[in-house]
Amino acid sequence: MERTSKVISISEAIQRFVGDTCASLAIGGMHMHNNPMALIREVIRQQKKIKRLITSPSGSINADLLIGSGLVSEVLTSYVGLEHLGLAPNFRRGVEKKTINLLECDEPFLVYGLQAGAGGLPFIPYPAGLELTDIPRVNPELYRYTTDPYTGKQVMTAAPIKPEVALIHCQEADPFGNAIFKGSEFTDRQMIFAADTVILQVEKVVPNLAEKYGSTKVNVPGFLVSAVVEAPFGCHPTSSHGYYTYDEGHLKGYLKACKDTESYSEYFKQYVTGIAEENYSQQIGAEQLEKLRQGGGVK
Amino acid sequence: MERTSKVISISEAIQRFVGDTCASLAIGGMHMHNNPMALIREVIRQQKKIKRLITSPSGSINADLLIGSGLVSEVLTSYVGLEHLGLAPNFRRGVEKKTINLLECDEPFLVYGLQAGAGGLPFIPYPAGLELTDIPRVNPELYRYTTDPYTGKQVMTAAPIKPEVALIHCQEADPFGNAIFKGSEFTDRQMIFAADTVILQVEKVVPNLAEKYGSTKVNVPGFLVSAVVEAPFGCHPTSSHGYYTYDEGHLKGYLKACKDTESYSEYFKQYVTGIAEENYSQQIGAEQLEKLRQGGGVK
Amino acid sequence: MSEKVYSTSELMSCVMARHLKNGEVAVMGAVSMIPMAACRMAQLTHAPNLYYITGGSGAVNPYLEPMVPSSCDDELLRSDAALALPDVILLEGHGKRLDVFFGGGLQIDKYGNCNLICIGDWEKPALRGPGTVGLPFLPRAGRVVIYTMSHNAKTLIEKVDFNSGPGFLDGPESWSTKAKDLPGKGPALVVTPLCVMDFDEETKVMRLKSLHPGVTLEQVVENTGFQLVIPDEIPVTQEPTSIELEYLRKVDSAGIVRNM
Amino acid sequence: MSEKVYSTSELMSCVMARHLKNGEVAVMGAVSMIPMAACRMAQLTHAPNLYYITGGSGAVNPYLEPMVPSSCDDELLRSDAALALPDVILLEGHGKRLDVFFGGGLQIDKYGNCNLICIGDWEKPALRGPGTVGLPFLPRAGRVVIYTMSHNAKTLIEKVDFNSGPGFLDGPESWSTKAKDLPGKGPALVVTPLCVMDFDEETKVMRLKSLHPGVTLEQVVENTGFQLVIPDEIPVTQEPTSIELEYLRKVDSAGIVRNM
Repeated sequence: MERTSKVISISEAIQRFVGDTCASLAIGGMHMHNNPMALIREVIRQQKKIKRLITSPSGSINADLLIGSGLVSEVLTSYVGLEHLGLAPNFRRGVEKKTINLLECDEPFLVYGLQAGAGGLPFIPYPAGLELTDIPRVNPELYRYTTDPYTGKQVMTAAPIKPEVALIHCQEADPFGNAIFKGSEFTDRQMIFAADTVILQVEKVVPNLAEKYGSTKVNVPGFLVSAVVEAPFGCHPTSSHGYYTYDEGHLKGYLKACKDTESYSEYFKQYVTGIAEENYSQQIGAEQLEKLRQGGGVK
Repeated sequence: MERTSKVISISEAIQRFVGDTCASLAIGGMHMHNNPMALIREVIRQQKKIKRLITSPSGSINADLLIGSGLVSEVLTSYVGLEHLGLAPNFRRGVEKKTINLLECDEPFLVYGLQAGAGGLPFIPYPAGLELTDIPRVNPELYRYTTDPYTGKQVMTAAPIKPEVALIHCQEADPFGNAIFKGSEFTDRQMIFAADTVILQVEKVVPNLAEKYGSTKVNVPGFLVSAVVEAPFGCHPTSSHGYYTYDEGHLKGYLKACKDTESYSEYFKQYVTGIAEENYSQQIGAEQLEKLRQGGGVK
Repeated sequence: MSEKVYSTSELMSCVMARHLKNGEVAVMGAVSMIPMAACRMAQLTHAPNLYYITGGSGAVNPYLEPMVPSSCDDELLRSDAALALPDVILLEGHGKRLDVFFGGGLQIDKYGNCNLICIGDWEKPALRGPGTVGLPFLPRAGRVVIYTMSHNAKTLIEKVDFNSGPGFLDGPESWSTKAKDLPGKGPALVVTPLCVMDFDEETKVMRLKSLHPGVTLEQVVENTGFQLVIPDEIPVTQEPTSIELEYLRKVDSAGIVRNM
Repeated sequence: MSEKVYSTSELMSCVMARHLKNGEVAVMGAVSMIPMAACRMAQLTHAPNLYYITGGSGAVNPYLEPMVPSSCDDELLRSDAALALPDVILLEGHGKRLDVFFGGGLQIDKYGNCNLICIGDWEKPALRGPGTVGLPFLPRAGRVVIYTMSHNAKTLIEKVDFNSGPGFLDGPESWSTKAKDLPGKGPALVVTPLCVMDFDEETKVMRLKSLHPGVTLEQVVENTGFQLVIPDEIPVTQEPTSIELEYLRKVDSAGIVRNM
C-alpha cells in the first residue's frame, strides 16, 4: 500500500476544510512575514463567514484583508497593523465603527492560550504584574482569575484557544504534511498544534524533506495537517522567510486603496475576487517577484 | 572592547558555580543519552552536597551515580533506570532503604514545572484525567488543586521548578554560550530556561556556530549560560546525539559494580574520584571511544 | 508441535501491528522494541499512513531499519520529523491527537491499571520500580495497548499496589464516574508471551482473546493472578504470515525483537 | 547653531546606546529601528557582551549591518541564535532575564504608563491603535526605556486613556502597593526628539534630564501635556561622538534610522 498524499488544490482545500461559517479561524504569520495570503484570498473568494478570527500576536494584512472583506464577525488579537508602514485601515475602521467585535488581548494571552489549547490544559495562569493593564477589564469573558494553590494569591488566567481551522504558511512540506519553517516560527507552530484542522500552504512540496534538512528541523508532524497546498509566492505581498522579502510598494498601495470604498473594491477585484489564485503571481508579474526573491536573508 | 569568553575548565566551572550545598540541581540528558557526565563526575569529586536533585523525565546513570556518591538528599523524578539494561541500582536502593527522600512525580509534572519556572508562571494546571493516578496522594506538597475559572471544576496543578543550577550537555557552543542540540533536546532546553545558573558541557567550542548551522538551529541563547566547558566524550558512558553512541558494555559493567560496596568503590576510584576528569577519556581508551563514535546516527 | 520459525516476541509484534489501523497515530515510551517494530511493520504492510512517535526522542516515523533498543537513540532521528519533548507532551495532553498509547508495568491488574512505581507499599517498597514517566496520560489516549514480557501471577494481579497508569480504575462504576468526560476509551488490548486479551465491555475485566500457538488455557489461568473472563470460544493467535515476517525482519535485521 | 552632522533619530539612538550596560539583555518589539541600532552600536562600542532580542523574529544578537525596518524580518536571523516566539515569552515572563525592555505608545503619561490601544474611550475610540502586543510585560522587565518620535502634548499626557503598558501606575502609592513584589523596577528613561527624561525617585513623575542641542526648555514644556519635573540644572544632551557616528552608520548604512 502507498501513503496517501495530502497535496490538493487551493480551492479544494478551502472548500473541503473550511465550513461556510467557520467558528474560529486562526491565521499564521507575523507582521508582514509568512502570512498565508493565498489561502486567505481563497477564503474570501469562497465567501466563508468567520465567526471568530484569531491572529498571531501581530496580525497584518492577513487580518486586515479578511476584515475588509466583511466576512469577519469578531477578532481575537493583540495587534493588527502594518508595522513601520502604518495602521491597518480595515481593522481600525471596523473597531471604530463597531462593524466587528473586538476581543482585546495581549501577546501572552495568545501564546498561553494556544499552548493550553494544544496541550489540553484547562487554562494558563499569568505571571504576576500582567493584570495591571486595563485589558482584563474590557475582556472579562476571556481574562479570569483563580487561586494560586501554592501561595494563596489571586492570579489572572488565559483561556485555552482551540481554533476550528488554522491557515498556515510553511516554506516546505513533504506530501504527507510534515513541514518546516525555514526562518522564524512565530506562533504558527502553536496554531498548528492547537487547531482542529490545519491547512498548510507551502512554497514547495519536497518529497524527502527530512533528508534535506535533518528531521529535527522538520518540527511540524504531518498527522496534524489536513491538506497541503503548493502556492509559490503565496505569501505575497508579505514575505516568506528564506524565500523572498515583502513587497513594500504593494503594501503601500494596499493602504492607499483602503482609503475609499471604490479603490478598495478595485484592489479586491484586481487581486482577490476578480482572479483565480492560480493567476495571482501573474497579476504581480514575474519581474517583480524575482526582485523580491533577491531580497530577504537566510536563504 | 572584546566579548568575554565563557569557556573555563571543568573544575573551575563546578567550583565557581555550584555551592558547597546546592539547593537544587537539575541534570540534563534522557535515558542513556546526552547525560552531562563530565560535570557530574566533577561534582562528585568536589563533594558538592545536593539538597534536591531534579532529573529529566527519564534519569539514568547521571542520577544513579550521584545518588551512589551519597551526596544527594532528595530526588524529584519520574523515572531513574537504565532502560533495556535494567533498574538503576543506587536509586532503587536509596528509595528502598530510605537513604534518599523521593519526590514522586510524573513526566508532565517535570515538563509543566520547568515551563512554569522558565516563564514566571505561578503553576500549570493539568489536563483532566491525570489526577487519577496515586501519585498526587504521595506528593501532596507539589501536587495541588485549584479551580478552573472557566468551568468551575477542580484541577490538579504542577508547581514551578526553578533549579538553582542546571548541568547540561550540548553538542556544540560558541565561546559565549550560544549552543545547539544536534539531535534531541529532551527537556534540557527547558532546564536551561528555568535554572538560575547553567553550566554547559560541550563536545566542541565552535566560534561561528550560527554560521555553521543557521541561527534557528542555535536555540540556546548565550545569556542563559554561565560557563561553557569543553569536554569531548564528556557524556560517556552515555551517548552524545550526533557524536557517539552509548557504551553498553561500560553501562553493564557499572550495573555489575553496583552489586556490592567493594566493586562500586572500585568503579568510583577508577572513573570518578581517583582521576581528574581530563584523564577520563584515557581511562576508557581511544580505541573504544573511536568505536562509539562510529556508532550512533544523525552525524 | 513443529519447530517455530518465529519467536514469541515476533508474534507479539505481529499481533500489535495488526491492531493498528491505517491513518492512526501511536506513541510509546521506554523499552518499546516490540511496539516500535510493530508500528514500522504496520506501515510497511497494511497501514502506510500510520504515524508513530518513539517516546523521548520525539522522532515521528523513524525509519528504524535496522532498529535499536533505546527509545531516545539518535538513530531514531532518521525519521519523517522530530519534535522536542515538550511538544510530545502537548500531543499527549490534548486528548485527540493520539489513537494508541503503548503501556505496561511491573504490575498490571484486571482492570488494566498499570504500575511502574513499586511493589508493596510506596512508603516501604519491597521493590522500587523506575518510575512512571508518561503513563498518567493513559486516560487521555484514544486507546491503550498494554504489553508485558512477564505473564505470571505476580505481574498480572487483582489490583496494582500503586496505580501509575490508569486503566478502568476500580471497574465499571468508578470508570463511568471518574472518566466520563475524558477523551480516552481506556485499555483495549493486552499482549503477553502467552496470549492476547481484551476487556469485557460490561465488567471492564480483562478477557482472553486468543491463545498463542502451543499455549494452553490452563497455562494462562495458572499464570494470571486474577480471574480472567474466558469466552466460550478461544481461537489460537494467528501465526505471523510470511509477508509479516519478511517485513518484521527487514525492520529488525539485528534481531533485537526476535531475541528478546 | 552650526549645521548638524547627525539627525535627531541618530542622537536618540546614541542616547539609548549609552544607557545600555555591558552584559545586559535587552528586548524590543515592532517599529524598533532606533533601539535596534542602539543595541548593535552599543555592542560595537562599550558593551560587547550586551545581548538583544528583536521582537517576534526571536533573533538573538542580529548582526544588523545593514539594518532593516521590520522587527520580524528574516535578515535579522543573521544572528548569534534564534528563538521561537513562545521561548521569548518565557524570557519575558520570567522576570530576571531581561534588563531592558524598550516600549512606547500612542500615549505616554507622566508616570510612564504606555497606551497602544486607543485614544478616547475603549468602547467608542476616537482613534483605534494597533494593539498592545507584549507591553503588559513591562512590570516584569528590569527597567523600561520609553521612546517616541512624537513629543507633543497629545502623546505625552497627564493620564493614558487606556493603560496597556504599565509604568508607575497611578504614582508612588499605587506602585508601591501593586508592584512591590514584582521583578521590574519600572520606567527608567524616556527618549524623544526634543529631550531625555527620567523619573523623579519620590513622585515617580517624569523629569527632564537633558535637552537635545538647540532645543529650549520652553519648547519641551509647551509640547508636554503634563507638568514635568524640571531640575535646577539642565544639561544639553551630549552630541554623538565621531566614534559613535562611525559605528551607527556602519550598522545603519541604509540610513533607515538617520532618515526617520
